[in-house]
Amino acid sequence: MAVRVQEADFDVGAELAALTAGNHKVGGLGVFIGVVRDTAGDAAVAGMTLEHYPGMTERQLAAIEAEAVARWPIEASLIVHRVGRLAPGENIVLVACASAHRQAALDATAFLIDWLKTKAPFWKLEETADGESWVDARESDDAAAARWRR
Amino acid sequence: MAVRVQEADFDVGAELAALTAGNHKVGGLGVFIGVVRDTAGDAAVAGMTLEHYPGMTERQLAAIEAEAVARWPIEASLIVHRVGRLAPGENIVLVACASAHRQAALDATAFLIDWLKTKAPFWKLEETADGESWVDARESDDAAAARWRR
Amino acid sequence: MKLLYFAWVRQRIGVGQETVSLPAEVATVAGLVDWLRTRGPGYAEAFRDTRAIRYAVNQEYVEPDQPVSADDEVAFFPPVTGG
Amino acid sequence: MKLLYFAWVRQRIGVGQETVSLPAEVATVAGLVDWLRTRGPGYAEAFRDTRAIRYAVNQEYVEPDQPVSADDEVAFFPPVTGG
Repeated sequence: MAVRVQEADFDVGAELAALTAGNHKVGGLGVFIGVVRDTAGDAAVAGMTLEHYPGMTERQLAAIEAEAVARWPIEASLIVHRVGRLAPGENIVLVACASAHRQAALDATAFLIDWLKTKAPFWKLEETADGESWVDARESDDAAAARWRR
Repeated sequence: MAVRVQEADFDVGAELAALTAGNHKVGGLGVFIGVVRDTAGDAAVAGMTLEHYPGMTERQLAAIEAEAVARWPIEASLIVHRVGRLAPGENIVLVACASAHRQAALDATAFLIDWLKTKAPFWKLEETADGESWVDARESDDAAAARWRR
Repeated sequence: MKLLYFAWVRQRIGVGQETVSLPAEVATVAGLVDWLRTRGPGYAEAFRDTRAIRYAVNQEYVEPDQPVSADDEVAFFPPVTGG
Repeated sequence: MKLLYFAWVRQRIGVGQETVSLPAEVATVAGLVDWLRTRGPGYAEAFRDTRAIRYAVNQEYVEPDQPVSADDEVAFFPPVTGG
């Protein structure tokens, strides 16, 4: 179980290999990778800057991960989130969850990214031809997170 | 959109990087990796051999992928499935789905592996202390696939 | 007609594939199974409980009432367990 | 008391963090917001519509009626948009 916030890109292959190395109880690994798109609605996006709340971010990510571990039989999990300026095509976030069972791995992965989106204190400042603007929170993200409420 | 059946292992990082390279419409990448566990129920598993039906396998995998593309706005997808003898900890299958939207990427990934499990003609011969035995199909896999029926 | 057997169906029959001349009285997959059962104890054992068998004609899943003809590739196997 | 501002809250106020002496009349996060509004036009603009603001005390989400004390770290920010 690990969470990291960093400016540097992450090496997906190396991260996933390290996550399950030597653990032969793992039968399935669910992964989600968030990437910077080059459009937002109709506007072309030149890049974005990710701001966060150091300290609270790590605390919230650890709490989200602990909640996943309490709900599913997880062998290993990882959240890596980047901050700073990112160009289209660059990785934003890596979420991975390993379990003996496929369904647990997939569900826990979806849970982690859905909760992260509505609870972890990150903010996106998007660059378009109209200048810089803060991305608005989306109701669809709240709805996705609400699926997991109980 | 690609499907492959191979004896060799796959390089997860390289496969995923190639899948989305240069496509800046991608906002999320869902991934599932199936791995050989070292236990089956109470028995220790020394390894397994994956058999398949060459020709029909590729045809079924392509049909599964086409169904996913028809249901979700998918930018790119990949299924790589290994055959031959595999030891605990080795990769069995890689499924990945890239989309502009996170939910589509995650749902399509779950769909692909759920359908693959019940439709693609692969069979596992497991090695335990009691000898070799063919893995039985599981009702939970049928139930998982049935979620996507419509 | 090309016949293919996989997993324990293959093991019980003893071969993975064979080419046979389709008997005149065989019109469907189910008829083919009935005829195969008469070909020896391995076949009889493989097709003892057909609830455990899946069928494909020309690499597509079919039901037992599917018609078969001499040019077909017909496969017999247990429920799949990949992934 | 340590105050932290993020995203457009930070931009409107003009600083990311500051240390203030908690006024005697401020007992809750909502009271703190009312007091901050009086500190200048940037603050007034940042806290004009508090439906768009989220609060954390000591790095945990809280509601506006949460009590605050002089040792607390209090943060103000818009709904999060990471991932």
